[in-house]
Amino acid sequence: MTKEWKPRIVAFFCNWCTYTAADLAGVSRLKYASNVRVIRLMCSGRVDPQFILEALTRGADGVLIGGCHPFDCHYVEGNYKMLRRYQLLKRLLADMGIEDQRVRLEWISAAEGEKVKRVINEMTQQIQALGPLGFPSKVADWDREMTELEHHVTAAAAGGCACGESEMAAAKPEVAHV
Amino acid sequence: MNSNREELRIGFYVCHCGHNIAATVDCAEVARYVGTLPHVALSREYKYMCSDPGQELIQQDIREHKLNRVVVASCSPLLHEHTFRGATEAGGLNPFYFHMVNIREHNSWVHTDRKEATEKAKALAQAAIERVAHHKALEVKRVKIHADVLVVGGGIAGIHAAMTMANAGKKVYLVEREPTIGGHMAKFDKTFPTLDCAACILTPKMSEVGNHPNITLWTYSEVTKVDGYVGNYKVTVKHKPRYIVEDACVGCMECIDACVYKTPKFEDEFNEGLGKRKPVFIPFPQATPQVVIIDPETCLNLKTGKCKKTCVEACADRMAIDFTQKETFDEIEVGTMIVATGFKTFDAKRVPAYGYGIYPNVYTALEVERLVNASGPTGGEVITRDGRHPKSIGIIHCVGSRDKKTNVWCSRVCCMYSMKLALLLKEHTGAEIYNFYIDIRTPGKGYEEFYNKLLDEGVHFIRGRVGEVTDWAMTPEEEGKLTIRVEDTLAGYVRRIPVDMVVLATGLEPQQDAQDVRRLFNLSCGGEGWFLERHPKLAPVSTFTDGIFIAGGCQGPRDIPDTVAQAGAAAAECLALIDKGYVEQEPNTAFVLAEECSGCKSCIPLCPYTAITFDESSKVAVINEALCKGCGTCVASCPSGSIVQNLFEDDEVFSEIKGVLAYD
Amino acid sequence: MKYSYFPGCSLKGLGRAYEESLLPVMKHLGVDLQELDDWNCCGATAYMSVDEAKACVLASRNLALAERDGNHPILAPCSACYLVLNKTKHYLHQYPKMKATVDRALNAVGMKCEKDVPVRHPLDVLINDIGLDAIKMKVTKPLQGLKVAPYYGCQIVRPYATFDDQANPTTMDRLLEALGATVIRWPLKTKCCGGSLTGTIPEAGIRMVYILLNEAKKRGADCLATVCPLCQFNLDGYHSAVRRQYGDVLLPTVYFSQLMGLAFGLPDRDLALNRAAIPFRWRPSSPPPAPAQPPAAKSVAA
Amino acid sequence: MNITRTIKYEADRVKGFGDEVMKVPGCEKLKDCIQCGTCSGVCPLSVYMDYTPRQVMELTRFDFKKEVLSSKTIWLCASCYACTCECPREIRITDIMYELKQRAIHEGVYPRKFPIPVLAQEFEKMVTANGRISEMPLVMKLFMKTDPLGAMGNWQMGLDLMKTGRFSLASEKINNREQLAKMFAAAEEKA
Amino acid sequence: MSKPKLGIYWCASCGGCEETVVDLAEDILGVVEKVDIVLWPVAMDFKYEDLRAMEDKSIFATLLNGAIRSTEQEEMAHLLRRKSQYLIAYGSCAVTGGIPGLANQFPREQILKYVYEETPSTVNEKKTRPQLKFVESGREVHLPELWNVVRSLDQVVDVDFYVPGCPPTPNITREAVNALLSGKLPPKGSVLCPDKALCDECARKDSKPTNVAFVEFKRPHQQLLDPTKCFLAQGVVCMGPATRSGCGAQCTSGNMPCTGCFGGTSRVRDQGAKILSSLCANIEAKDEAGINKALEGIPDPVGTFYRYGLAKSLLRRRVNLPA
Repeated sequence: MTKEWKPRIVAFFCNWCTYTAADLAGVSRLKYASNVRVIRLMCSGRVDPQFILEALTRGADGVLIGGCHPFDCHYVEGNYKMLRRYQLLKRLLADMGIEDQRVRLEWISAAEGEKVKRVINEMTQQIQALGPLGFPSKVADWDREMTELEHHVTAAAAGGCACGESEMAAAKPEVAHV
Repeated sequence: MNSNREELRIGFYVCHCGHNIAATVDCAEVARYVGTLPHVALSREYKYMCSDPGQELIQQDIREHKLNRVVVASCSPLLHEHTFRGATEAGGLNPFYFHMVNIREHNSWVHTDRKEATEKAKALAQAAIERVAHHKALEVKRVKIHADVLVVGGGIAGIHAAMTMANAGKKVYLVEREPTIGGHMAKFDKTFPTLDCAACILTPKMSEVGNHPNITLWTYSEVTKVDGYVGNYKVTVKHKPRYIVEDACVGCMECIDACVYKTPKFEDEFNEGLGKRKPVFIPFPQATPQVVIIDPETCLNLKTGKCKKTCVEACADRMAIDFTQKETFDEIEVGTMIVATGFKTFDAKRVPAYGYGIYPNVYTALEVERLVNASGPTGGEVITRDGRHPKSIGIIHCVGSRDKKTNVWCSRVCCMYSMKLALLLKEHTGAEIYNFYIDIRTPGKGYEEFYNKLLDEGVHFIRGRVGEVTDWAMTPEEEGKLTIRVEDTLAGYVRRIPVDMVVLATGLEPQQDAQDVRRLFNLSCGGEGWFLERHPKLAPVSTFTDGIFIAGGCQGPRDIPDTVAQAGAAAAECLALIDKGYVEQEPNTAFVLAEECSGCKSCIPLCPYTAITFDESSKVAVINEALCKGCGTCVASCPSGSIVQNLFEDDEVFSEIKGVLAYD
Repeated sequence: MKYSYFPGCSLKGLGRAYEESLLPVMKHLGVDLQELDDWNCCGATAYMSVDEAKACVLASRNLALAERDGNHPILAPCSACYLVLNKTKHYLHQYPKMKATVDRALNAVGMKCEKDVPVRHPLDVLINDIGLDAIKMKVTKPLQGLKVAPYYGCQIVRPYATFDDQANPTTMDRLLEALGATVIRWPLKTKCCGGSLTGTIPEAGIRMVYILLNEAKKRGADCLATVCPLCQFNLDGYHSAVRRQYGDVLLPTVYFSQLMGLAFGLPDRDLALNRAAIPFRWRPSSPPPAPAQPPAAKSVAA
Repeated sequence: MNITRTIKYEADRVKGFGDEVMKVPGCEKLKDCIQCGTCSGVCPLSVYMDYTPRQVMELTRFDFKKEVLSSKTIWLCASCYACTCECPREIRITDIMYELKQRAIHEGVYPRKFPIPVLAQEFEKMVTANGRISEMPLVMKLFMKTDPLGAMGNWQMGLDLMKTGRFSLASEKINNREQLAKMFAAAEEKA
Repeated sequence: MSKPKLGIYWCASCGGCEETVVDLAEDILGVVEKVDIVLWPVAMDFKYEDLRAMEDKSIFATLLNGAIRSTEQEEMAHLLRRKSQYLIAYGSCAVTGGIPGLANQFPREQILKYVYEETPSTVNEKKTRPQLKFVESGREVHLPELWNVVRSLDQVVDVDFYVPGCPPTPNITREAVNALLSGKLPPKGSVLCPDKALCDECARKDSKPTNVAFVEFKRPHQQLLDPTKCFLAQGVVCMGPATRSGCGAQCTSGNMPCTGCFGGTSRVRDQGAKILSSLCANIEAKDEAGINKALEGIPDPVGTFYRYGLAKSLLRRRVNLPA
């Protein structure tokens, strides 16, 4: 990477509390890290775990979900649904080797512009310390182990020669199953 | 949907918002970058997109450049999405082919590094470009509005709002939890700056409310449940037992005279505890409704069951007293509501340095209102708790205001009411009056003139926040007095000033149960606990819940003229909705793909509005669009991806994710 | 209950009567006090005016010592020590730079300060850990008839303490009432005694001493009860200076621990009552009603 | 008649002084001061001050370094923390006073022969060397440096202390003075 | 006219898919009548050289089952892609990585070590591991290398159609073959299966109430299962709502909950995330402690929700494993 790495965080903010709080932070001219890119949804209940995984695999180093405080959901209890998903998703992500701090759920009410600032700065710092998650280039790294065989099949077919698999295997660096 | 097949032609506009955005974001660079993205037919920057020429620009481009999607990067969609959808529609496109990017509140205003802010703006813009490609043409939904209105809170705000709407011919329910309407204003002696007698201007309005054919007045009642949505709210109101049949009571008060307690013995709430009342009482002579009430906490019969019930005898064949009364409930349907639940005054005990509750001659302002009131506990004679006629009085401003340890805000009314009380106390006692203030705030019509009048009258003003009020004497003239220690900041000296009476200008606070009320009506609160308006400037009486408006002290400290103006504004908002007859709703509702639904029923219990039902004939889930409020929880939870939310389709969100991450 | 006892310099010098009475009283209550080994000056007031960072280093050495020796709460009877140790903890929490400096200093000698050892005042421990009921049980000679003006001074309630109210502390009031004394209500219980000004700018310091003595006396107090060695020294030691400037306001000032000792029936010599310039001659007069004997069965069970 | 100029020109300010003070831990909130005077109102020593605490706050904020550092006010502060507790803007006035005292000592601008700064410095020296304070030797030193005759005036008190067994000229020291010296040295190193 | 040529090949799989072809029973005769099976190592003798010698695209269709996790499998995938007009990912392993895909949670070394050294039944004192190359009496023998990553077929080569299932049922196999032969094919990349979730064809569907809220999750062995009632209504995790139908709901008919082998519908990008979302949203508790109590019944979310689909899921593999 030529560019200096900076954490990229995708945030899903509910329209009524957290998005409004982020607006308030703006109106109050609070200053915070520019690493978070906000996607507005109507409710934290709309946050499909697929969105979180998609964001991570497309290159986000962290995902922040913002919803209304308990009891305060504009849609009565969408925030609880998210909280429930989040509890299991956290475990699933841990099993997949993704650090706890990368996916964060926060309750931020429309009045808590300060909290938007605090959470974003805190999370940016934490992820800065963790380093890049590495998607999507990670997948390319994984796939690098099989870049040569395809070429070999093509070459063999083109040459019309019936070269044995021994040569093919030899084309790969000889790594014993130690 | 055929639009998906025609060639995409996206128009992109980045707004400078004067310097608001352009100072931090390189708008030209954003426009240049977006111009290089696929399907972007044109990309422009402009000084003020929300201005008429800005909107005109969009319309013209749609026509001339055959745009079929529009993206504007400017301020928060909560502010101007509506504006630009309008412009898109005026240009001949479906308004929902528009998408908005927030690069002001979420970017230029919160970042300082121009490079970073510009990059973020590009990423957000790219996300919108990706997203808008998936947008569909949508129809705005119309919902009919029930013409009845509920007003919660019977202070001056609620009274004025109810009257306004009732006079416009609407049926109004006015719910007040105290036994009488009138609120704080009913306790005041005079009103600033005109010194109108509060009772003289308020009580006629109160009785008008009580008698208005269009107003159903429910006192001693509380709203316990709110269901439904704008235009169609279902509200449950609880009536607490007052042990009096309201329709039968004529307010003759013979029962009060007849009570077994010969003399008033219990603290009188209306007089701030300065007077006494009996267990059966009427809060004050002009109470509305003119109906007595029995307090179960002090009534001998209700407490012990052992009482001669002389009150019942006195009431005789009117039979208005009913000790068997229980809570009752009413369920009503209304289209709109005004929440005007008011404020409470700061508890002066929280500032122990001023000695309230320790020294008897320290008073709160509200107590003094009653003390100088001709119908108050002393008949208007200013006589202190220890029986003195004060010769010198100190009024301390900002008690529980502008103080990070208590409340940070300025309570707005205290300067003026302190000066009013100073004048009234001077009139009543001839005492030397000292006002101790941090800043005198008189921003109102005739307010500064009132301040001048006080200076002319010889009321003293000392600029300094009082350090402490104590009863120990340093000098002979301090003996037996309360001494105020303060820096006269203008003179630059610390002074000790002995007085006979101290008045604390307590600030205004949200009601104790503001949080419960907020939840009940699905309102938002600021950090301080005041109800949050939708926009501080452009929607000051609207809330984030459509059809519910706020007025008066529940939204923040304000004086009577402002409260009445706000109540009028809230009433006008309700009337506008009612007379329009319908509301347009954001078409962000969800629908089930009937062909794809497997009928697993997972979504059905998730809907808080029971908008999802299971259709037994087709064995699939069905969403009632009228009930759906568009949260999208069912969409996120449908395990087979068979529910779609308009405006927030999976593909729209996925493309937004892709977009924000496409730009490094 | 075990505590690291941090006497501070004053309790070994001018304020030794405080230590000499506090230790037997605490022992009588079954409190295990272990003096912090090789403690140093807390870094108090005057030091803070010269070099704040070094003051924090001094304080944190004491915190580190306590942490090393079992991490028991520190009992700091001197108001200044109590404040400075708490203030340092506060700074270490709030200011990473300060923490780094302190850590550097501690690292250099192989010590650590990270367990957040509590710093507590005897009043806090007496009221909240031991409890008034346990104290009342020990009272054999109630201080019936003694009118005491409780004087807290400034630094134990302000600004870091949490065990009592800043504006109107009541822990000592409650303690004295439990001992049977009559507590004088007065508005000066947290007013400054003049601190070190009595020595450096006597005009200012003596005035403050006078105000306190005079007001307590006016309200009928037989003595002042204090919790701080400097307060005791000022209020006790400057009577002649006060007399010269304002006239006679003779009033003894004793440590609360001395009053506790009297109420517990400890011998005078254990309470260092002879160490005051203005002697405190009052003694509990009538022997108390004999404490009710607990039923035999119960005592066996106990 | 002896008159002095009281107007302040911009040149009288030492620009940056206020900002520097406000960067010190504990002094940040000075920015929020609204000049209400609560600090002066509760200060028991404001009786004797040349500038009230409120004025010191304002002078500091506006860079009037000379006026502040040479004021008597900062030395009259007895650290009772009443102002800090009562300030409606949560300004830690006592800590600001400490900071100003430190600066005055470092710049050597405190009033000469004013005993408090001398006491503070003697105190520091003794603690740095011994790890503890010995009150009597400290007081003796103080009097020698500031008011040798004043010591005489206090003979009565000396006698009292003697009688009550509280007078001692012994020097209190901690055992591990080396350790303490090492700590001070390490603290002074740049991070 | 010669009959179209059909190939059947297996990579990392258990052999169950081959079994399905056999399970066509007498129907296999119909198939054999219409096609020439030119490649089927399980049933017929076969040499690499024969395959290599074939003309490109000379095989009409190849049903390839099994995931790709070794050099040999990868090579064969490329070769078969080259030789076939239609390459069909056949069975869960080829479609989404299948059970072998679960290996993507562990580093290769850990797998090898366990398999060759640590399984309770292994006796291997010298800790011998298979070598990529060894010489035995003058002959050099090569073995395939195990890749770090387990992959679905389409992560290695272009795939025309998908027939999911662990294994695919004879029914959908027959229909897939018929579709191929009749030329009535959906767009390339389609899954040759219904696009509704399993509940649609599950006999227990009607027994599910509309107000299920989970207090706890149970695993099938933890209780006696009511043979008629919806598993979810019994608190048992069933992947049915998030899994394509087409199997005839055989598992649920056999009183076992669906484990998701057919994968998610076309509208879903990550089957595991979706069932997680649905199950969790319907938990009754509202506080973290209560929620986590209920979730105790799902001790292994990855194994539960991605039993067949980990390799093809959004994350694909434990992120901190070596490349």
